[in-house]
Amino acid sequence: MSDRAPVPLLALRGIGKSFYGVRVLDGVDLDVAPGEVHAVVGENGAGKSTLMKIVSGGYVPDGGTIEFAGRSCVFGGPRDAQRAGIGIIHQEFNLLPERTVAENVYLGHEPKRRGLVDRRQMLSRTRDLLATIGETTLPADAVVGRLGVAQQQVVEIAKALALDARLLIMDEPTAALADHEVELLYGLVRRLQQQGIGLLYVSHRLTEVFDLSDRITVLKDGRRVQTMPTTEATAEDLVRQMVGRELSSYYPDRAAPEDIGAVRLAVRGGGNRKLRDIDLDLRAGEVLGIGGLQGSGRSALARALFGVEPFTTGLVTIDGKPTRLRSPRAATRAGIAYVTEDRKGEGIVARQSVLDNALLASRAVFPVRSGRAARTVRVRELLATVEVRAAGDDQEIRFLSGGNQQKVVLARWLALDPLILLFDEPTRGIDVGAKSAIHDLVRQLARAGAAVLMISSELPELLGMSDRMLVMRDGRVAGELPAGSTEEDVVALAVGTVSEAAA
Amino acid sequence: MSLLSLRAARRPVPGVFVALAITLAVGWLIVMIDGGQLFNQSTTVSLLHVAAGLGLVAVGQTLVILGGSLDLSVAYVISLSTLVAAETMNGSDGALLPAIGLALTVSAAVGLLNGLLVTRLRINAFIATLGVGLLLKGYLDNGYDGPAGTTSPTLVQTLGYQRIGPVPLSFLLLVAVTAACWFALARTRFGHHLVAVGGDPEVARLSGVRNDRVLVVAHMLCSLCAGLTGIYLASRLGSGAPRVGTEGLYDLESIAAVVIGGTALAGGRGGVVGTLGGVLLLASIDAIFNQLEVDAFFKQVIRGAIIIAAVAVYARRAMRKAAV
Amino acid sequence: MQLVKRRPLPPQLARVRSGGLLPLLAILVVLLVLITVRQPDFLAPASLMSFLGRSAPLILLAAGQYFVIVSGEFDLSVGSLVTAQVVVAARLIDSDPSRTWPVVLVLLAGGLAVGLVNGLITTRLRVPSFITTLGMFLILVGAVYLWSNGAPKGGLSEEFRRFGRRAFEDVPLLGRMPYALVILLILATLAVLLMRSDFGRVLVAVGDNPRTAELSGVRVHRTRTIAFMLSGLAAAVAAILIGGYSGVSFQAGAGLEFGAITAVVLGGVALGGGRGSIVGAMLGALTLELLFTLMNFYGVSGALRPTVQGAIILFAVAVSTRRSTSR
Amino acid sequence: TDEPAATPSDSSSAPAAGAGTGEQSKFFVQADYDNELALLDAAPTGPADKPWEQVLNPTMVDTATFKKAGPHKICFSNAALNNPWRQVGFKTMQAEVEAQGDRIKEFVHVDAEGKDQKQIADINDLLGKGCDALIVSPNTTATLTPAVEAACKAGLPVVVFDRGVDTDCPVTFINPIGGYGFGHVGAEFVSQRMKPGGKVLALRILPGVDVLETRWSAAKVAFDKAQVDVVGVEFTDGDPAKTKKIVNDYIQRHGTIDGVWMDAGAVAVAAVEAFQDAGQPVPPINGEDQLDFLKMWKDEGLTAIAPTYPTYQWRTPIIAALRILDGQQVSAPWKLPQPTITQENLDSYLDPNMPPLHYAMCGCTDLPGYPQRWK
Ligand SMILES: Nc1ncnc2c1ncn2[C@@H]1O[C@H](COP(=O)(O)OP(=O)(O)OP(=O)(O)O)[C@@H](O)[C@H]1O
Ligand SMILES: Nc1ncnc2c1ncn2[C@@H]1O[C@H](COP(=O)(O)OP(=O)(O)OP(=O)(O)O)[C@@H](O)[C@H]1O
Ligand SMILES: [Mg+2]
Ligand SMILES: [Mg+2]
Repeated sequence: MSDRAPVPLLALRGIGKSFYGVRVLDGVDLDVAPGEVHAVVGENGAGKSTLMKIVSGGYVPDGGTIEFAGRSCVFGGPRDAQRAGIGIIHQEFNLLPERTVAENVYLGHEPKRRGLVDRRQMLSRTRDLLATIGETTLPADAVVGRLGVAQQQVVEIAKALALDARLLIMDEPTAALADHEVELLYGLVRRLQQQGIGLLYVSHRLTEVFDLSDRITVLKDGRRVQTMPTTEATAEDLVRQMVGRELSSYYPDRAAPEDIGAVRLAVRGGGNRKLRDIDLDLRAGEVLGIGGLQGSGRSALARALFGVEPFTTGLVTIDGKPTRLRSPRAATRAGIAYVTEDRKGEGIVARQSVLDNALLASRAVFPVRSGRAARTVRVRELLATVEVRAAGDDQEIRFLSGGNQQKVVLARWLALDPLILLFDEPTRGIDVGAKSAIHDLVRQLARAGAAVLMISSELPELLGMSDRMLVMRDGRVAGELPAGSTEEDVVALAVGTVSEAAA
Repeated sequence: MSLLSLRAARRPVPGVFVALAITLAVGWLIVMIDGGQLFNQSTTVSLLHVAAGLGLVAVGQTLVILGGSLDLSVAYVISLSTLVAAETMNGSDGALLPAIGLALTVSAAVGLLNGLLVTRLRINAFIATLGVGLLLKGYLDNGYDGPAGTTSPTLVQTLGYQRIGPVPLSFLLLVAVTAACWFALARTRFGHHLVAVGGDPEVARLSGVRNDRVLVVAHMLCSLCAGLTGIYLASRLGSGAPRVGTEGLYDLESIAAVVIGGTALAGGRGGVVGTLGGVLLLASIDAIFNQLEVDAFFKQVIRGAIIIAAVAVYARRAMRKAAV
Repeated sequence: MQLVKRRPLPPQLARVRSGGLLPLLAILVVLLVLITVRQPDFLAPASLMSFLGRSAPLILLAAGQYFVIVSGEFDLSVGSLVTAQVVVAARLIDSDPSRTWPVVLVLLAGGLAVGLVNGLITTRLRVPSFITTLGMFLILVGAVYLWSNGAPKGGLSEEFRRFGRRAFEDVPLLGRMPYALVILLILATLAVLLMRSDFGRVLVAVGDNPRTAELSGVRVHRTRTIAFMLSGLAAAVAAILIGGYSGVSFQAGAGLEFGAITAVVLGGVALGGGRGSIVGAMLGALTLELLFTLMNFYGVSGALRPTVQGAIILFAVAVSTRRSTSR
Repeated sequence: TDEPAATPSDSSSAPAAGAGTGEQSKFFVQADYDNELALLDAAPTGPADKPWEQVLNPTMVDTATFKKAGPHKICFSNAALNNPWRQVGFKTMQAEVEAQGDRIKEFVHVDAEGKDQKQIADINDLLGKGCDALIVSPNTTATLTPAVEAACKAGLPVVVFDRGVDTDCPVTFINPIGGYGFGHVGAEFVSQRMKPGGKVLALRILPGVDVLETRWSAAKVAFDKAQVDVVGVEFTDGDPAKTKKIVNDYIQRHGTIDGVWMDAGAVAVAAVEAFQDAGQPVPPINGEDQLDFLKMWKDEGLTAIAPTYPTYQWRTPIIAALRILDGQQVSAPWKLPQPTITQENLDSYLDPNMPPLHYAMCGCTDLPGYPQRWK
């Protein structure tokens, strides 16, 4: 297939979609040529995922036409789109935790031999696919539920590839990936491109967009703002078009040394099944960044501190007092808040309203007999402060985009005025505008005297936000880095090329 | 973390068989102390007959439960099937095959109705099948004052009473049906899709599985199994019996056997082999208590406790496994 | 840079909330109309009051079941609990009026205790509640037969039976006001208030996503256990009313668990938890009772009743589910 | 042996359907009906103070082949123990076994829990246990037939009671006069005592139970003949609450109900209460010999009758089995008398010291452990 095919592979015209009378997509046009990487960017809730789901048959559009490979298509369901040759990597995982990698990868189109599922072929083909992505250590018969987030993301990618699609949609494929896996993905995208496969690529990470794409489409509030060749775009332009305003600088100022107060939370020799010998001091007024590779135990640390899987050894003190954090409730009462990394599974109560979600922790931990109205008013204000975008605060939270859901979760914790905040990937899957709003919020909280621990897989964010960093490896603290360290410093500690002593 | 631990312990012996072995050993001992004999021919035959009746429904029930659904109408389907079979045969061997065919067709039709209600009208399976059960109950109550029809003598002599050594033909039928279902789950697309739908319907849908079709088929298979139970019961009873399904508590007992066998009630995990174990366990407990002449009500208390305990053990194990 | 600006959310839109109950209300009205066409004096205060009074047990059971269902669980043990309670009451009271109140307290405590056990087994031992309560169902039925040797003994005192059988006489406008109805109104109000309280909202959240709830500081186990206890308590009150209404028998609670669950589903509450209102659940129970009465008035043949009932339930549930899952 | 369901299509010979009573049940067998009604007036042979040893119209059969030296092992396959009637009966049977203690070395009881399938397995199981005689109380007539036949083939003396089986093979079949008699007595009483052409409500427990079906079919004949208006035939599942709701709604719908007939006494008290609660006089009604109903009858001065299906029949199979093992002749079938409790003899059956769900016709006062065993 030639590089510039006369007919686009995919042509969307005037796509519209409403949910419960709320217009989410409005007259969107979009073309993808074979062998083209077409990036779609936009704020949280701009409608990117919705558009992708329409193309892949997950939703039926209210209006507009889809033309694929020169023929106009009506997709009744994902199966139709798959048949036509469209694959998708969803923003949220679509895997069965109880089944093996191979069973997941070939779900819906298992290889058959004489009418029966050919197990052996399924395994060997899965192995080949994983090898194509560069993932050679992952057994094809591993049970998906036991894999880490990153490995699951790899499975998700393999699953999309297994379709032999002519158009592949990637909705934030790197959100859960560490840098070296992102590299692998880059290679993969390029290879697919060479094979003449069209790619729709959604990401909030502008670097990736610039590195990979041929053209960029910006969505805002369900409308297409612009489509331009990547070579003609600049980051500033994109951000302005997405957000509708300028963002001056990416990260707020760090804390001045005098702003940093006493040790608020201290751990000595903390350990449990996943962690060993954790020593940690978290001071009032600082943002302590936690870096490390996937599976290095960062989340395990936050969960231990929040009492989800508590430390079984060692000592935790809060404001100098020995404290036992045996449950999330105990941690909450001790003034700790935890924004989890798995938003869908652990962050939101999907079918309850925005308001109920924001009030959840207050109600559970500090129920009040009187003053409920005042509490509600306060939480409404907080929701407004974090700029939640919803049809109303009685809208079910599952209808909000990922970023807005995250803001509601934040508001839930802010309502408790916590002294210690644990953020686990707080900006995962969140657009630039909201991201810097959250960065500002985090910094403001620190300035107001809170002690903040922030886990991030995005090195620029980690370096930009932290007053100090701990890098983890294999369930231990591999070393500490001061503000102003470089990405290389972090990676070196994380992969273990420098010893702790040398760091 | 070693890569090995990522692998599923591939099809381990379901815990229910361990429980079964222990139950039989302990039961055998107690019965012997009591002066009886647990494994004499007639007791074994009775045990296997009880297991065959419950097992056929329970295997079908496993399929719908694996798919995240449930069938509370099986008891009525069983009764209906005995009647359809026995009335069509009407005591003659000539109508044997048409009668079996008709009984199975009617059963499958009920399954189709269940499946359509659950998938098309999106009625929760609990309510949908309860409702269909009521529909059938009304039909049976209204149309039948008592047993009707006569099962063909050949069927009575073969499926009903024929055995090879101590093993009744009907138990072999159960083993065959179980094997077929096991095969279907492990080696057909339908099986893979069914487990997927039970595990997470949205994931299945987005992966291109036709959830509705899969669930409808599962419901039809479940009803077919219930219909088969009905035919077997007709062969045992010699006629159609409008209350045999409900009196046998086949609805709740089949579900109990399924979960004792290690299938998750929420769907997506488990299998028919475990169910077979669950059925044998329940039947063995029955047989042991029968030998000891334990009061039926006391037996019921024990049965309740065992169901809870068995599932608690599974939960404990699953928890420990997750913790590794 | 000033990102922290206040932008209040749009005001609440009234659409979402009431939508769930509309189909049910429509069905309720249709049933009422059908009944009054056939039996115009059904709506007269006296007969309406007595109808509501005798419906009180199922409505209370539906409310109790609602707590459990909305928290993501099931309670199949309520019917057998009602039977057990009635039989126990008769044996303990043994027709001695002075034992009435102590026994009432024993029953309430017993209901709570059974709920507690259900809750603990479900939450601590992680047994799916369908199984826990199915097991409890078998245990209770077996135990009560065992304990009473297969035939209820003793008898209920007139004082005990009053709750379910008698009424406040000469109430202005209404005429008679059954005690059962008064008890229902009080408890229903309390239940509605409970669901509006912090506990109620948290309970729904637990049913929706227990992981999130746990990580927000909710004591999920305890909350669910309390739901089971509320269901047990409801069963105890229902047992007192049913025992009062119709006396001792092993059939007292037969099938009530399915009745209660059906009522809750009719009321637009999702099995699996996290969605639906308690008012809906109670109206669902009322609908079910109206349906039975309708069949009495229309003289639907006794044997055909289950068919009519099944068809109407399927229809009603289909209608209400259809409304809430548009895609 | 009588064969209750042997000729299912005999309904054409039944009287024409009357108002409100619907089609005649296919269980209705005219010959049996006539036979039973005749038996109601027949004089029994046997000791007058032991109705459980009496026989109506005896036809003796020879049992010499079963003669065997004692003491014996007697096995009993029971349909269920799931209602007070069966409970009282079974206790009576156990007491009888105790009374015959020197002749019975072992009594094995297996409860089928109301499941045909289990009872078939139970009977098969008992065959391997060296029983000297087998007593069967079948759960369902037609469906237990093959299993009972198999037991006969094994050479055991088989005694069937309560419900029958469709085969002649058991040595004898013991039961009281039966369902037609019961249904007829109640229905005749109700239709005679109420105003002519009045409204009758028929309350039934469950559809599809043969004993209950025959009761209703006989009542239907009586009601059709008396030309009363049967306004409803409702199933109560034996649930008193449901009964009260049904009766209540019928009272409201029809203004008055002039008579109540029921196929079993379990919910008689609830039906009476429904009239009381509605502030209406209790119409003529029939119940059974359960003490709660008898007590209410006396206390409230009801116009009532209680046909019975006596629980003393549970004694007879033991007696019969022992006689058979002695080689004595027994009657086959063994029809027991079926007394009716009326206003006249009410007091002699009403023992206020027994529990409310006890059956007056237990014939157990002379047995070991009375009254404690039945309390
Ligand atoms: N479901 C699981 N079962 C077994 N081990 C797990 C599971 N999830 C994580 N682990 C292991 O626990 C340790 C800590 O994982 P944790 O999730 O805390 O790491 P992380 O650095 O936060 O990575 P991620 O960013 O993927 O969450 C790692 O060894 C990881 O492989
Ligand atoms: N199933 C749904 N029902 C109702 N509203 C929905 C549904 N799915 C999405 N929405 C709404 O549609 C809008 C667009 O959501 P979408 O997920 O497409 O955004 P997005 O651009 O992918 O955002 P993000 O970057 O946060 O993933 C949001 O306002 C969201 O609330
Ligand atoms: Mg998105
Ligand atoms: Mg993590």
